[in-house]
Amino acid sequence: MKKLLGIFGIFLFVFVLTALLSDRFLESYNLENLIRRTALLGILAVGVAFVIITGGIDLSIGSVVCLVGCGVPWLLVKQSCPLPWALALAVIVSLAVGLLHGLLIAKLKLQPFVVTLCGLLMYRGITRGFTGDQTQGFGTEYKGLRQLATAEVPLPFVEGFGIPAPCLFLIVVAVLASIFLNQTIYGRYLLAMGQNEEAARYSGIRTDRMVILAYVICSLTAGLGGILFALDVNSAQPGSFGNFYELHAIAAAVLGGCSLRGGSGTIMGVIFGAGLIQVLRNMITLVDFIPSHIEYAVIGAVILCGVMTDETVKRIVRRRLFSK
Amino acid sequence: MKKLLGIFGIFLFVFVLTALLSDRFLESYNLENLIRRTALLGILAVGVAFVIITGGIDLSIGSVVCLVGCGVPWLLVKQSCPLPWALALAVIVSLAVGLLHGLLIAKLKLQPFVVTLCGLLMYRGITRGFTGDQTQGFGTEYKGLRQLATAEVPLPFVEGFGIPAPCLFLIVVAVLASIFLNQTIYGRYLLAMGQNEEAARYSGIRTDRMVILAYVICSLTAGLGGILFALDVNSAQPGSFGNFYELHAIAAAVLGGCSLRGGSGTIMGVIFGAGLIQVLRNMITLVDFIPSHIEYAVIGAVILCGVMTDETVKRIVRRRLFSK
Amino acid sequence: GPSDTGDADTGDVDSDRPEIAFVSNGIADFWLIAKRGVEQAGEDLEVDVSFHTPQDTVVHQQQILKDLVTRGVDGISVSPIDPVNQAELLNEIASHTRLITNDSDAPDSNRILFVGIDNYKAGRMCGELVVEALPDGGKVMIFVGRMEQDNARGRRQGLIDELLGREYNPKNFDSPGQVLEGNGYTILGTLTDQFDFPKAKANVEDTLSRHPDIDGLIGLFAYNPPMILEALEQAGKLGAVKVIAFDEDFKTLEGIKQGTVHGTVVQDPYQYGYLSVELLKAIFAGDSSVVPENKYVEVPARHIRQDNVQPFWDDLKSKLGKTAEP
Amino acid sequence: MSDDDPRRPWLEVRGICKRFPGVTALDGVGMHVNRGEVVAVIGENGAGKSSLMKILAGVQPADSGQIFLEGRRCQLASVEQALRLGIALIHQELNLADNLEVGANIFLGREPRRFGLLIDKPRILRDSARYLARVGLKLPPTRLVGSLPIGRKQMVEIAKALSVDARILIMDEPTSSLSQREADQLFEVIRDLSAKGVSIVYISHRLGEVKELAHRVVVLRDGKKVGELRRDEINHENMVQLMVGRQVSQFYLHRPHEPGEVVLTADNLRTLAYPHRSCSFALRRGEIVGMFGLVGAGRTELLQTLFGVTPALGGSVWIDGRKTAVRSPIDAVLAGLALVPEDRKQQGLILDLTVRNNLSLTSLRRDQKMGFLNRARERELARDMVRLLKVKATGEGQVTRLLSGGNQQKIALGKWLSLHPRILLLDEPTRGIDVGAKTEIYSLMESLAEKGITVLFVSSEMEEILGMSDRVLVMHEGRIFGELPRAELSEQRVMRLATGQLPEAA
Ligand SMILES: Nc1ncnc2c1ncn2[C@@H]1O[C@H](COP(=O)(O)OP(=O)(O)OP(=O)(O)O)[C@@H](O)[C@H]1O
Ligand SMILES: Nc1ncnc2c1ncn2[C@@H]1O[C@H](COP(=O)(O)OP(=O)(O)OP(=O)(O)O)[C@@H](O)[C@H]1O
Ligand SMILES: [Mg+2]
Ligand SMILES: [Mg+2]
Repeated sequence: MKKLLGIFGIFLFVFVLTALLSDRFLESYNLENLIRRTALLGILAVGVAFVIITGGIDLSIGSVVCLVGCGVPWLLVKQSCPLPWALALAVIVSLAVGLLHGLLIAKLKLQPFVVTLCGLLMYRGITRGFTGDQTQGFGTEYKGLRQLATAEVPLPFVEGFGIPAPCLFLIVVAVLASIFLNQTIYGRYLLAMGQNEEAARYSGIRTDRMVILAYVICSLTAGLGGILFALDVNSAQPGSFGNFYELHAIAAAVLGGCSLRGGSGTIMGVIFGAGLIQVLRNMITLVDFIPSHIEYAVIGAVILCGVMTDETVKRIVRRRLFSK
Repeated sequence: MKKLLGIFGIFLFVFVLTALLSDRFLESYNLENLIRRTALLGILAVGVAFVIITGGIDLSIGSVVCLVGCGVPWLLVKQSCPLPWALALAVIVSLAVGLLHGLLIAKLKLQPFVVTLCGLLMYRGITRGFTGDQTQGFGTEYKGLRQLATAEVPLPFVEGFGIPAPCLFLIVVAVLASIFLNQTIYGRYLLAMGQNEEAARYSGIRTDRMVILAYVICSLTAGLGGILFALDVNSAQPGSFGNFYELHAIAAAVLGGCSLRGGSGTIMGVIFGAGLIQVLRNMITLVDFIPSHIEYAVIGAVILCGVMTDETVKRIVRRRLFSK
Repeated sequence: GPSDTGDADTGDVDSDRPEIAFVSNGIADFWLIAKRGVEQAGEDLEVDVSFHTPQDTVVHQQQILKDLVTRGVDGISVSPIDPVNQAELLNEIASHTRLITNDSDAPDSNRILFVGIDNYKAGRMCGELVVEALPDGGKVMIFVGRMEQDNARGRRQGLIDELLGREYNPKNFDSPGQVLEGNGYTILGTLTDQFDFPKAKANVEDTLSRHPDIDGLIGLFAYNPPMILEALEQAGKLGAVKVIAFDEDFKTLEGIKQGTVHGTVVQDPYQYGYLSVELLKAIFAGDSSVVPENKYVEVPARHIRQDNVQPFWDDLKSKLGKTAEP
Repeated sequence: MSDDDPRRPWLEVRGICKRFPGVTALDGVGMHVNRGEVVAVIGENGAGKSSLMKILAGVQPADSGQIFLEGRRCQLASVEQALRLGIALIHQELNLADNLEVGANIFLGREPRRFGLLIDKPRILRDSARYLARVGLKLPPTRLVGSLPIGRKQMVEIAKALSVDARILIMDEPTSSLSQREADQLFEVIRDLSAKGVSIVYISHRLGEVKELAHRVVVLRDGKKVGELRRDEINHENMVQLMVGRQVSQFYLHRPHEPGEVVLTADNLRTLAYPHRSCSFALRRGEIVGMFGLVGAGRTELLQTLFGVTPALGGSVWIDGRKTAVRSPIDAVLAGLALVPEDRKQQGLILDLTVRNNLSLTSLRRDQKMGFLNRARERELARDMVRLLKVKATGEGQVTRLLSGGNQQKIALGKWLSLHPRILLLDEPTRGIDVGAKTEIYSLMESLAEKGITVLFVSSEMEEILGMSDRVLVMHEGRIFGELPRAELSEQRVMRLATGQLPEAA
């Protein structure tokens, strides 16, 4: 809980600040957009949190988003593949990708950075290959399917505001992830081996299976994210779709309290991390006096100031506690 | 030395393969190009190797390349700043960036990933800000300066082949880095603290100074690389110049034997790592039957196969040694 | 120095066929149409063609161009990303092989000729569409992938100058951050997305949040109008805000048909590709009569509106063949 | 004892206090060290010994209190400063950089230099060889530290501390993973240093050593100094009395066990450490087997191979008469084995988890409810184990890293006890454990054996081997060099075998 305070504080600060600077920020249309974007990024971030907790890293997320996000419309529209088959294939491919990473990292002891960097290169290259560099989309069909990403579920007593569908996916993913991480023995194993893999192995934990599991989870959520992103924007260009998303997802996870050394992290924190990033991006466009092309400078500076303040506050609190 | 064998083997294999597949590969014009590109990437990679050896990571390299690479022509051409001032400013800015990262990481104990990710965002945003998103270049002036990146130094007995100037920079950087890492006490401190920070601290080493030093070195080489890249292509676009270079540089360093856990790495290996990446990219365009848009798939697959083979061979050798 | 490889044969099996390479300035569907043109010309004119798309900007484009020289191709048509500063590189390439430019010109280099249209001019044509759509003026926002690309800058500047009723002057430049007013129009700004589609859509959504009373949304890169349409549809504002487009994305054309997009300005990338090969083949054969006096082979841009969208689309589909599904 | 001025101690501390959240580690402790004196500091686990030493070596600051060096008040703000003042500390836990050579580690932070910054490598080689010889370690200084077993690392640490040429050398349990012979070598060095005027502060739970070495003994209990013993007062009873506050009688309560059927057989097992040697032995139900050997004899490697941590190069293992392939620890656990490893920091514990989570890590699988944690059971189990082993912690929720060394060892042991294994492999199980707790652990081993559990324990402590074993296996350079039944046990016999001499004809 204490770990959550930091990210929650920064999030709240940025949220309130934006609300003060722009009277449009709290309009339901904007909040819906914000929630949808947070949910999409959050799904990726929750997945990568598992990998980070084991002390690994997954750089291939953006390319998996691209592979699945371009692949599903390609299958449906260009290859006239039936919907269930296309979705099944997407799941199988994501699973296979995660399995490949996991096996290479756990069994062959390759460095996660190298394996997933090769993944980053390969899956994008493959996608560009089979799509022939052509933008993929669902066209005007598959309206029903696209509802998965674009629909808004009305709330019982609130007028004019609906929960964007991706948010429901995030809730499901997050609840499952939380239960898995905190309530099952496997979650405990993940946390343990993230801190000291050797000791975990000595305790009779099948550490390689846990590593594989983490990478599979990460690729599966990346695949899910890929489909939802594609359904949301209805257009995916193989050369650029999902570029840098791994960095955003990892950033969200790390902001949310996952240490890249492994062994720590909470799902709630990760979601706030994703929310923070999206509020910041939203702020740039909404607040007049920030020129939009320095967007990145503002985001970077706010995050940096945030973590600096967080750390400084923690230190002061710690010192107080001791001196008493 | 033994660590070098792996990357050297992969490099040699890819080099010979490309030479067999394309009769143009070994032409001196192509080799010159290849050496220049390797040198440019190599300079970045050697710098980041220092950070990786301390167990850290620097994601801001690409943005520092952008900041300095766009900043120097902007100062010279747009602001009519005298050359020595512009170069001095470039050095000061790189130094300040490294110092900022180092201080935040060593003193405030922030995670390197977070700090340099914010750097990645900020420096690019700042560059887009002061250039007004406009492409920067030296135009047709500064021919003399541009020789630093484009000149070829003729070899005494070889006709029609010259050593590209960036290669000389790389040689200087690499020799200095090698001496620093292997012969000086600071190099040893870096290695020690990368492996076991506590042990280094208990031995009376000021570990925070070493961390700061590593990040300063990394930013300085990134700045140097930025100037050389800009001089070489004579065109730097704030939004995209240097994108993903941090990944390429880190990949080169890791391929060259640096472990992201810290504590190990050789400069020669890192340079071969950079060479491998550039030969692969060169291969794609030179070899007819590889469609250029699947470039990344090929690079990723070759690197992955390379490290897999390397690891497997190592295992077999180890088993042989023992079973005898 | 570089060895003299430019005039050597390619060493391929078919060594009497010229080998011609086409280099784009990035990855986009626009270039796929050009690619079709290149391939068709290769077939029709018996030329070995290859098509290259640089992924990470000028550095990669330079790399590809030099590697093509190494390969010994007989002619290159390139769309330079930064024509001013790349002049020297282009001269180096031109000294080894036959070099023409397409899409955006590099007049200060030794390229033999330029195939395409001036992006500034095309931008002004886009401005004309905006004026048609919003005759009484109004507030508009511009969406584009990257501002630093030559074509983006030209298009945007042409658009702005047309809207504000300025003189024809491609050298103008207005900073992307500032709000421009004049002639009854307010240009609220220019939002970039670095080719990240979800970001492009988010830009539109945030604009709708920030300026609920906006009158026109202008998408300057091929994928921008479809993203505008997506955002409008989700916001339930389709048709309430005017959309003015650039390029010929199928969703844009569909929108024009249905009246949700006022119109678009199309170039003719297919012709860029086809003509590039045709001209380079002629130059390779020593026929210098194809090079016009002003070194400018114009492939005019056109306005597409509801009245002429169907024939244009049919023509495009027939050119693209089976890759042409939506 | 040579003393310039006996009235003025070299180092003196007064009223040192150190508080951590929830514990007062030191509460107004004062002590002094004279020139050339060997002062032993003893106390139960968690008494505050290491905390005090860390303050003296500049690793951590005291909350309050004064430090005097040669009568002058001084601050010890950093390790570097302490080193400059001539105070060196050998930590209780190993602190070496595995990626560097032995020589480089010995001189880490104090490299001899040429031209200001360049390392004088030849000199490091020369000098480190000298220090290695001094501690009796036959190793090339170019060997990578990471490839050494823990006992040898410990000796490298000692060589490193010697190379400081300190005036005050603090040793926090230097012999905890050394066997008698290496320890004797170390005592030789200590006496030599002491004669040259170097002061030694020596911490150990092996009271025999203390008796042999110390000129004076300082006893801590619960962060307070509870007494001092002069040279002539130092004996086992006095020390235990002061430490524990009561008599501890009957140290080894060994009762011979009736060994049952064979439960585990190793047949020509070959390990990575000694690929050309093989081991064969059998363990019976309900017996306690001691395994002795000198540092590097290959005992650890043998246990690790049995437990599936490292692959066997050849040979086979039979459990309950069935040939069993143990490829990873989980296979071993499922076959009823448990291993308490030698290196608790790396292999035994996950230091950043809480005491409770460490204790339950091995039994989560057993207690699961369809994959879900059984928190009630976990809590109950941790409470029992903490009580059983008398762990000194602020609670079961405390982070394990914050426990004292000995208490950590108890956790490393406890996490396996709760699993009720049938064959318990213990590698130096009482490393760093105080006398009181040792007795508890011994009686625990006894009661386990009575319940029919087989215990194989590796120890470098001769007393323990002699006192606890039904049978002793002695290893020498990767082989089981001999076996002694309880009736034939004697220090000389065991030592002969351990040094590779055949036993004298019966
Ligand atoms: N950093 C810390 N944070 C919290 N508590 C600590 C810390 N370091 C030590 N302690 C506590 O201080 C007390 C004294 O610990 P110390 O390590 O000095 O004991 P010790 O006498 O060396 O014991 P042992 O013989 O087991 O090594 C213990 O209760 C321990 O849990
Ligand atoms: N003379 C030697 N020099 C260096 N290494 C040695 C030597 N003899 C044995 N070793 C190494 O010692 C290791 C075996 O030690 P192991 O840890 O199994 O022994 P041990 O009896 O448990 O000793 P320790 O008490 O140090 O743990 C092997 O890695 C072996 O290579
Ligand atoms: Mg201690
Ligand atoms: Mg051992």
